[in-house]
Amino acid sequence: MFTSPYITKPVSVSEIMLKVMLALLPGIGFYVWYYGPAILVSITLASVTALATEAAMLKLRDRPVAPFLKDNSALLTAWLLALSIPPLAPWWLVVVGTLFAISISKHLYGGLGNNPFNPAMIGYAVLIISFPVQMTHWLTPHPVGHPELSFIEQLGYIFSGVLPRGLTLDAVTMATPLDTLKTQLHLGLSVGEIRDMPIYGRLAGKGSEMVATGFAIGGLYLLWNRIISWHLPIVYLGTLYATAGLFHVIDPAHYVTPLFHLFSGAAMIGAFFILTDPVTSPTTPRGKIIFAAGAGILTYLIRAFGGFPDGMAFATLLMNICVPLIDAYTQPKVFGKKAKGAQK
Amino acid sequence: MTDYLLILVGTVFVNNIVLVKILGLCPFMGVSKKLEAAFGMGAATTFVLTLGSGSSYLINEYLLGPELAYLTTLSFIVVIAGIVQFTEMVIEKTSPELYQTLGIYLPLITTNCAVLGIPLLNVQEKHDFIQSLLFGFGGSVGFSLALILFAGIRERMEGADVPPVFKGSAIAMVTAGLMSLAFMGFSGLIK
Amino acid sequence: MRQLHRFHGGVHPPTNKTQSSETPIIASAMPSKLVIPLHQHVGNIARPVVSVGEHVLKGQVIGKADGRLSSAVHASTSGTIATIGYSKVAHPSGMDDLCVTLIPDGKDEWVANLGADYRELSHTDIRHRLRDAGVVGLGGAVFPSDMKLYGGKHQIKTLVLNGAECEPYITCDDRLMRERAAEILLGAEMMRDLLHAEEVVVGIEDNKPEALAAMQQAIVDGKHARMEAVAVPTVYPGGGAKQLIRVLTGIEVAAGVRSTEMGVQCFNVATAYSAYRAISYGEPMLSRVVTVTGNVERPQNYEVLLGTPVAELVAQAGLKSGTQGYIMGGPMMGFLLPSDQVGVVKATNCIIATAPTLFPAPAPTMPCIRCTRCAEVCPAELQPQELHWFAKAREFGKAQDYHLFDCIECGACSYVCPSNIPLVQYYRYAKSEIWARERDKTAADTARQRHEYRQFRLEREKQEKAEKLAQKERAALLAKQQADAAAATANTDEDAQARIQAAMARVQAQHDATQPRNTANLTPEQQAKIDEIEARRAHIQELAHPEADLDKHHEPPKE
Amino acid sequence: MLTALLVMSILALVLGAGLGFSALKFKVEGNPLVGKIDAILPQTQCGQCGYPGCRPYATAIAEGEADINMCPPGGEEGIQKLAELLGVEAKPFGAGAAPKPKAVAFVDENNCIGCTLCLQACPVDAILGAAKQMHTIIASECTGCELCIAPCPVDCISMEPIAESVTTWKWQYPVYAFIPSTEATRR
Repeated sequence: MFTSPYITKPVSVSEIMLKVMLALLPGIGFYVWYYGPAILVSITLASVTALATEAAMLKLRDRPVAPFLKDNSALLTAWLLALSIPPLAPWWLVVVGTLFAISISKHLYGGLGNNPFNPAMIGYAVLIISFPVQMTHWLTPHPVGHPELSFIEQLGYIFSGVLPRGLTLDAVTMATPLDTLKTQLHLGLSVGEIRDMPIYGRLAGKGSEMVATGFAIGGLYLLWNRIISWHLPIVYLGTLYATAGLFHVIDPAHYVTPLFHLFSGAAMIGAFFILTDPVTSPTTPRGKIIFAAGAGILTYLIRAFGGFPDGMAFATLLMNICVPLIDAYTQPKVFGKKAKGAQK
Repeated sequence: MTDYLLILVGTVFVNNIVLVKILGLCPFMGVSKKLEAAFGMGAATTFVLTLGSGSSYLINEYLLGPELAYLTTLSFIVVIAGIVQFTEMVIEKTSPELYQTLGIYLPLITTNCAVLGIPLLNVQEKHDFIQSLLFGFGGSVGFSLALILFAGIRERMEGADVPPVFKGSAIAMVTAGLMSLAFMGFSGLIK
Repeated sequence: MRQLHRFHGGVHPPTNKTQSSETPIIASAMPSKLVIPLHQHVGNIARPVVSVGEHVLKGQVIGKADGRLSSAVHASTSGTIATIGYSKVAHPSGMDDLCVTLIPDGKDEWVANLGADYRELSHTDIRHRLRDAGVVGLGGAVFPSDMKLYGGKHQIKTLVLNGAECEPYITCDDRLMRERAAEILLGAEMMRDLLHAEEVVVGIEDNKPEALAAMQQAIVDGKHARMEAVAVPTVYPGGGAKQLIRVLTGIEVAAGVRSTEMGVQCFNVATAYSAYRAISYGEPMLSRVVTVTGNVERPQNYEVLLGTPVAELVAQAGLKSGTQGYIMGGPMMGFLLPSDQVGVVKATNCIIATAPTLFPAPAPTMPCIRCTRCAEVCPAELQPQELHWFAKAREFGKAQDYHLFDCIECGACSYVCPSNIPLVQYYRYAKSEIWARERDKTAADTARQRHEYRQFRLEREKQEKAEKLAQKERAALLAKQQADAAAATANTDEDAQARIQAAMARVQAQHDATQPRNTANLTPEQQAKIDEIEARRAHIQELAHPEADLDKHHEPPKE
Repeated sequence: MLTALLVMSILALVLGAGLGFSALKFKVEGNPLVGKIDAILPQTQCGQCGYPGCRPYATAIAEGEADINMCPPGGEEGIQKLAELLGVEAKPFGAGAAPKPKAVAFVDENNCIGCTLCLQACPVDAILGAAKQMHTIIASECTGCELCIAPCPVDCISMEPIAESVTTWKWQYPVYAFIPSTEATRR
């Protein structure tokens, strides 16, 4: 016998996840346009691994497999992870990352809805710490004008590690715009000199700035459909902008423009797709603001002063740790108990 | 001034005593089931560690000197044990519940490797008195921070559908590992 | 125009009201039997005052209000009492409760009843009459109205009449306001008088323009001063008392606070109507308007005698095939009736015949993903996802910290949940567990108190005994000293001993003579039996106090 | 060597003095924990724990003499709460100490001989009666401790389980489709 209410609004978890994945499509489209179809291979690899791991873990945990495979959450994790690692990464890198993300950081905690850490970001962090070299070989976007790889050649490299005759890895890949910026600053160049390098476009890195724009478009779609609340992306981007702006104003020769930060690395995809994972973010409005602001500041600190080129993943994970406490201490006042001196 | 600030930030975040240096895991695992206990333990450890690193500096500098350096470990343990005993009495008097919840972990602060580790590191790094105090305070704040955040997550996980074999300490260890992973993000921030 | 406020959240489920709202209320046919539960209200169950086989008249009291918080129950028509016993009632537990079954004689013969002009009655008298007439809140809470019509030391500014009726499907208040607006307002006047309230505001959701117009017209026609009917936005649960008060007055009545403390009181429009009928015509609560809708041919509002079996009621509306059960109340907060034989009670505002086509089985439940859609719609501004998390883990203390008891169980959270979690059921479960625990706690506290008092009493008795003994000893000592002094002159010790023995023998003889012992002339079997019992007693004593020495507290104070 | 000894002795002396002083200053009188434990115990005063009543058991727990799993009327719930208060692991009941459904004593008045033995046994004075008079249980005060059963010479006292009624009925724990029911109920 089921109990009231007997009517429900026709929404489902899998529908929500599906819409989020749809919103990733513009970004992925730009990705393919600028970097070739290699990313689709990673996405497919990650998706297959994620579904297989999810099914295996559900079986082991004695939970029904079908409804959870259909909820699309594993697929979304896979997509986000694939989008945050280099598209030309060897196949096993994708598989290991996804495997770790789904099995350890999701299912050991009880699967959907129970994981305290963002699985995709755990996968990313594990990979960047364990395989730093493979994680720095990013494809050069075609506007930069290096020799391009065909789809078959990309596939060949992903699965066998073999490049076409006469090409070295360095010829077709490069460090990310953020990474280059950091290295060059260390070498004593000023921001202005670095920005004149051919890999940079109007806002940030050539190609990558457009991918970020794609993700932003998808994010606006999510906001418009109220799949995500405005607090997280807006506050995150705002804080990142403000922090970067502050340093830029103090010393423009050493600190790039805030817009550069917004359109580089994982800032956009993070703001709209990673921080907004409802399971691992706070639930209260005030909590969301604290969470996003913290993530924004941490992202900037790690980017500008830390040991890693991008801070988005670690900022997310560090703020994930704080979520239970943020939630506990930002409980909003309930109906009738807002006025000062109201009875308990 | 910046030097002091860097020591503080460095010990709290970048070189977090638990999550980066992996010291003091025993109370980290033991007293993190409840948030209140974690706060209590954090406060007790902070008190002991700050006082301990201060006094151990004084002992090392004025009582022992270079010729009696082989006595550092011994004398530090004695001093820390004394402070822990004192803390224990105060807590038993002021908060019996906390005393009960902390249980064996309260006297065990004496053998908490973080508590001994920090004064020894102070000697090693040749910190002066203020630096020693700050290092001790920062380290213990870092310890408390990690402990409290960890307790928050563990309290939340009470309701999670964790597989039976992973319930309790197992999943706590996994969580500690993932937290440590996240704290690696701070690496390189301050040398 | 009145300044309206808004409350947080709310949902817009399909209303499904037009099916039943466009036809007038008709009287339900006389059923073959009436099953009248004696517990139709909040408070103590009414005490039955009739006997099986007795003939009762319409309006005759069959259950008397028991205690301060209780309400009377009446025979809905004339007839014979068939049974007084336990049978299924309209309660989500599906359990049995005390009911009176009445077989109508068809004459519908009234008991002598006295109407009166309320202005000529004292307030206490009115309240007594309401209580004896069994008037309770008809919005669903069934709280005895007499208790609510007492402002006490609080100054009541606004009397809110609730005509919002926000639940889907239900239209009984809508029809009542369209057809009997004048009497509702007269009831409201009486209530205003009892509460010394300044103004009366009737809140009606703006999806019921006809009812609103009827009420506004009646206010003008009846020349009611400081009374207005106001359209409030249609949003579920805008008809919740707290929500409606908030919308109309801006006052938020927190959980556990009486609205009178904030200067407001709220009644359902149907309650005002019934209260008016009870005083002016002396008619106790015998019937109410019930919406019969859902999987029926002719959805319709009926004036139904309390106790009418649900099956007989829905049959009149033309039950369609495929009906699987009946929801009492609306689809958001109602519950499935355990049987179609339960009687209509004072809380029954609506009966919905369910069918899979109307109410498909819910999709499988998924885990909570903390999307906070529930928090966005919660009218009590709670964090339903946290409450669910704690209730699921049975962490009741935490659930209470997160204001579990502020939850009004409106179901808006479950309605929007993408994971289809039966959130409200979790809250109800947690609440009933906490209540049970509280009962246990109270019982434990009483037991502790009684035990401690007993200990104290035993201790005191022991002391008293010891004191008496000491006194006796002192007296004996004194006597002995005197005797010794006397003995010096004449008697010896042996002499005294002999005299005492003689006295004892004398007493024994006397005793035997006057009181022949019943064990004097026993047959051998009897003697054997007594011995056996004695042996068993001794054994039991031993068992009961195995550690008599250690266990001083349980030692009876006889030694 | 001598300096080392000297230094350590000075240290020991100073610390010893300080601790001795604070031991006097922060002396704890009584054990405030007893009251807290007693508040958790169900107050049936049944003695099933082996102690004469709830408070003695609470004292024993506070002093570390008794285990927390010896109170069947408190149920699993009680053990959980004690474990939480004391910061120890909850443990299952020992053999033969399983909790029973709640019950009240009932005197069969046809057989009662009015011996008052049960009155003396009742820890909460919940039995009404006098010598050679019929006894009866005040059901609302009865804790269901069963202590009155043994003393009765005519075995006229029995335990009646308390049935659930509409007013004491509890909502069920929702059944999750994806968690096997065996796991959902266990905790």
